[in-house]
Amino acid sequence: MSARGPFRDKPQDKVLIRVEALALSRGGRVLFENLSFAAAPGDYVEVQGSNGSGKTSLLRAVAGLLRPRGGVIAFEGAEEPSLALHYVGHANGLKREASAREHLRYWTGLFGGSASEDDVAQTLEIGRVMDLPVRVLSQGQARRLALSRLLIAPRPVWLLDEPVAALDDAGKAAVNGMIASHRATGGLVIAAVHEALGPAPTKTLQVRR
Amino acid sequence: MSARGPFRDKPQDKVLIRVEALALSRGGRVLFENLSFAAAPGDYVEVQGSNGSGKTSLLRAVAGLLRPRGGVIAFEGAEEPSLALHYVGHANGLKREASAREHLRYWTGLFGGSASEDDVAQTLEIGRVMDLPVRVLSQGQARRLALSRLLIAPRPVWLLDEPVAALDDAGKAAVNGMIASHRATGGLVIAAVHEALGPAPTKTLQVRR
Amino acid sequence: MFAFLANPARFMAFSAWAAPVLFAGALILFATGIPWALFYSPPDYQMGDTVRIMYVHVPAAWWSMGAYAFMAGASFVGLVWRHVLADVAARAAAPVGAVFAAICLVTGSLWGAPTWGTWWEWDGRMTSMLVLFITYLGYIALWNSVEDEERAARLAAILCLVGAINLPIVKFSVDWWSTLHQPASIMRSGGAAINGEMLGPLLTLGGAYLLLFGALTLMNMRSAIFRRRVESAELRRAQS
Amino acid sequence: MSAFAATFRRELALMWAGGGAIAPLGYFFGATMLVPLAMGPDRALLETAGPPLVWIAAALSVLAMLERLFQADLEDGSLDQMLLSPAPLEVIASAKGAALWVAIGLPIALAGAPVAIALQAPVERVPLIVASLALGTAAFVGVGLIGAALTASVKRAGVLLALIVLPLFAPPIIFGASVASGEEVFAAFSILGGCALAGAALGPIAAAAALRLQAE
Amino acid sequence: MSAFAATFRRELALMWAGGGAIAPLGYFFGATMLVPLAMGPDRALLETAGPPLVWIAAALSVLAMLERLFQADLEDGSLDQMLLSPAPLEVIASAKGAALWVAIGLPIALAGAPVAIALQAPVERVPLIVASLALGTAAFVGVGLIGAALTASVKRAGVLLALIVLPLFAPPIIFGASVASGEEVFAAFSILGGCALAGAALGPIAAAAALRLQAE
Ligand code: HEM
Ligand SMILES: Nc1ncnc2c1ncn2[C@@H]1O[C@H](COP(=O)(O)OP(=O)(O)OP(=O)(O)O)[C@@H](O)[C@H]1O
Ligand SMILES: Nc1ncnc2c1ncn2[C@@H]1O[C@H](COP(=O)(O)OP(=O)(O)OP(=O)(O)O)[C@@H](O)[C@H]1O
Ligand SMILES: [Mg+2]
Ligand SMILES: [Mg+2]
Repeated sequence: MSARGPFRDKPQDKVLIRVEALALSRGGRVLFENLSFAAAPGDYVEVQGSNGSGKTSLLRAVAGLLRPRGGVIAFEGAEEPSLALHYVGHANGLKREASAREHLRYWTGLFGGSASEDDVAQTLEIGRVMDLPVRVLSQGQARRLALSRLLIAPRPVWLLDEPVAALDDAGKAAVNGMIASHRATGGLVIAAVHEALGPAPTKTLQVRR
Repeated sequence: MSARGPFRDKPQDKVLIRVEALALSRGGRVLFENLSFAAAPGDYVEVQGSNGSGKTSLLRAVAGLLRPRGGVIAFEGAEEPSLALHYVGHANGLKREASAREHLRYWTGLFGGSASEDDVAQTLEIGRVMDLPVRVLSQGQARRLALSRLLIAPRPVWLLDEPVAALDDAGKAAVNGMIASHRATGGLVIAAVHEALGPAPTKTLQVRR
Repeated sequence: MFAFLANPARFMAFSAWAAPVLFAGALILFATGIPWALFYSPPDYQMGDTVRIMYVHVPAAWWSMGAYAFMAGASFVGLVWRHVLADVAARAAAPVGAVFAAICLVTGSLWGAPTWGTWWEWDGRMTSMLVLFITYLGYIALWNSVEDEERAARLAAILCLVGAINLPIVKFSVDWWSTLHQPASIMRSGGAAINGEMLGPLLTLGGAYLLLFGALTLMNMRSAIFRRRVESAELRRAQS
Repeated sequence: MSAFAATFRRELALMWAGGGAIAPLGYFFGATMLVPLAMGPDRALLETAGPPLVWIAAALSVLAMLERLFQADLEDGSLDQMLLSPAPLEVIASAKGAALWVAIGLPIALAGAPVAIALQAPVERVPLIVASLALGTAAFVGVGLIGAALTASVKRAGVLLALIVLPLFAPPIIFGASVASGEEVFAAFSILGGCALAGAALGPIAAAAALRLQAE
Repeated sequence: MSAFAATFRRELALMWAGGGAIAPLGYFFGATMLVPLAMGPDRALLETAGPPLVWIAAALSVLAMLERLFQADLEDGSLDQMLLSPAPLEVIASAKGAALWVAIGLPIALAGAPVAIALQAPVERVPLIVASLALGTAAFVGVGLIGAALTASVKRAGVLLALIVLPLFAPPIIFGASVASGEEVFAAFSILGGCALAGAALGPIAAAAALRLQAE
């Protein structure tokens, strides 16, 4: 992967996340209460916990996709809140019938990016399958395509839910490289993982029921 | 997990798999040619390879879901070929609106099993979510549910595609336990993995383009 | 004959001269049939000169059904004996049959305007012919929308066989519903019941359509086989 | 529990998951409701045009359920499991067909009664309409299984499906409508029965043959 | 490329993936073909009942596309991305609506010409029918967006969708049918235009509001 990621085109906002006394519930059942943490530019926060403990729910709450039961989630320093974050969840957000290239092009429009498709494809080594429909991609190829969203448009905060699921060693290295260069430019990464990704986390959150 | 899995009710066939000069292609592109191996009862075969190399395709071909381009795949010793194998692929084969319990009940009918739902749920520690629809399950919970198919009805051959994807440590241990007791009763496991599961493989297949 | 042609190489050699010969035959029959029908056959005592549409309409009707029956046969062979050439033949015949069906519908409709005073009526025969036309479209669309050719061939063959149920309905619709359309007057038990002077050009043109159908189908098959060869050559090149 | 029973039960549960047995009827009632709106309240017109339109609505209601019948199974991996089941795929396909008929054919047949009355059909003809709808929807389901299986792997299958299936819906509709309007009831009924039988017998076989080709 | 253009382009490509612009027409042609099959060849009947039925077929064709419009996005995670886009969700929803109209409304309006003729509409009224169908399908799409967004997270949404949407389809159908049968054409046309405008303006706003509630 190129050391200078395509997201480096504009200098990005420095965003600080502050979570206070967060309580989440799903279907009426409380997942956890009173979770507080803060993350600053350059931080890498790892969220750990057993299956069903609420890692995904936490990330979705931070992304604003899940309404918390209580507490505060604040993005400080984001000039334009709608440009603050990228979220790559368990679901890849891909359409079976569209090609990888069509996805990149769509995201470029949707997120207002200016990165070159081919740079992005090269970083994640999906150049060879760019014109195949997602339906025929292998699991790992599809995951790489979903991750390529991160490079399409610059966003200070990356929320990653098991980013390296289904990736081979080269894929894991590529993701680690992306995280490293993102942090180097003042980006902030929160990732939910079952196995430590590689970079030493600045902070580890244990989600426990 | 219980040492005596629910699949132990009937003594199972001893099946031997012989693959000779197998060639697979997808969309007109040859994935690999001339792959040969044999696996005997008690064996654990690990399939390795980078993303898109053809691990999934290999498992699907062995399962009879993908027609090979050439070569032989033979199950020897299977009295009833339709009772020879279980396949757990990347796709979990779950319906969003049905509950975990409904899935187990359906598979019991579909595969002709006699295992008790609660034993199975206990082995994979999904008892607490048995009556929730799959839609609300966490990623790991859904994967556990898919894996519970293995215990519903006895089958000598298990074909597992990244079985522990999305599982926490307890889940991985449960899967390893299931594999161990399956092998102990003469079962045969072929698993595609990115990271070694735990048990020392009797054989490792490298799928390489 | 089928066994002989089953070998694609032999088929290519055979069709290389058969297609032009059939085509030439069709031209000759058209060249005799059309003037005969237009100038030397009598007008109908009821319909006058509009009866001449018949020489276009009826052969098109016959061979749109004939083409479908051929496709159904080829599909059966393809499904049961897994014969690639049969799949190719079925696919190649479809557009020709579809065009014949369209010709039958359009000329029937043109003919209907002066004789029945309507462009279209939902009588049994017209409806079942329309159904046949739509079945053709569905068949072609299915072929085109499945990428893997082998799979497309089998799926289309299943559809073709299921759709064949419609053929007897088209054929016997006039007997089952006695409505506007003519009952069969030529192909029926008890011999033809049509003026001999009309029968001559009609049969000539029927033969012309048949030869044309054969020629076009063979040509379609040849181009499909060529395309496959090119594709597999490209594949081999890409992989070496 | 047999594979047939298990599949039947699960499919029925999934189809009813939306809102109980009321649900499939919504489409049917909705579609028939449009008729007087579009045609105006002219009683004589409704009287002749109404009953046949019940049939169109029934055909379209079944059609609306077909697109995802097997496509969803293919996408989420359930189809693989069906193919690996020791039960013949024909049995599984017919269980899905049976569930579809119970979930939508049967309610439509029953709903046919009030709808036919609302559309001014003579009361004494209502039981006949109900019975013929039950047979006709069975034929639709049989044919529909084939179409759904053929198009399971096709993108945006809906329209190809309509192209394939609607021509084959034609015979039950024609004869069903002739029952509804009281012409040659006996002959029409026996043909309808034949269509239903043929659909129920051939549908699962052809559908299974097509489905076996869809996994890869 | 703006978010509107990107979404429009992608949606159109996905909707046409099946078989080009011909595809959406199959359903429409199929549905209208059923009409005379069911009603029999009675010319006078078709002449009065036919043109309104074109409208019913158009409404049902749009309806058939709605069920998975947002549901698929919810299931595969695309909806999350739309919610996180800097572009307002209203813009994205209206791009989806525009694509839907181009993919299906426009072809239906054009196909309305031959269909109206087949159903015995007088030839001189055909351009009017085409224009009114173009407006009417725009109204359907606008309303449909709302229904599709409201039911995105509902299992087997299709029928609930029909219940929500079809009553709202009523005004365009009523006035569209009156254009088709040549009554009070001018008044009907302006009301149709109003429906289309209201649908195009309100549909995306209401749909966006509903969609924001669907993620969790
Ligand atoms: C679009 C409307 C029409 C359609 C779809 C249609 C269809 C057909 C078909 C399928 C046949 C072949 C019958 C067979 O060989 O069994 C046929 C034959 C024939 N049609 Fe038509 N037809 C149409 C309109 C008309 C009209 C308007 C006339 C004349 C008034 C007409 C006169 C005939 C005649 C004379 C035959 C030959 C019957 C025979 O000898 O078998 N058709 N038509
Ligand atoms: N509607 C609901 N009713 C009851 N429980 C629910 C509902 N929705 C979600 N849950 C539960 O909430 C938890 C959600 O967990 P979440 O998806 O956040 O877990 P996770 O930590 O990401 O797990 P995994 O490691 O498996 O991905 C699960 O235990 C799930 O069963
Ligand atoms: N129709 C097609 N046309 C071209 N290539 C195809 C087609 N279908 C599949 N492929 C390719 O074949 C390969 C299939 O790989 P498969 O899913 O077996 O990989 P895998 O080893 O399981 O990978 P992963 O680790 O990512 O799961 C991929 O590279 C995919 O892009
Ligand atoms: Mg999770
Ligand atoms: Mg794989």
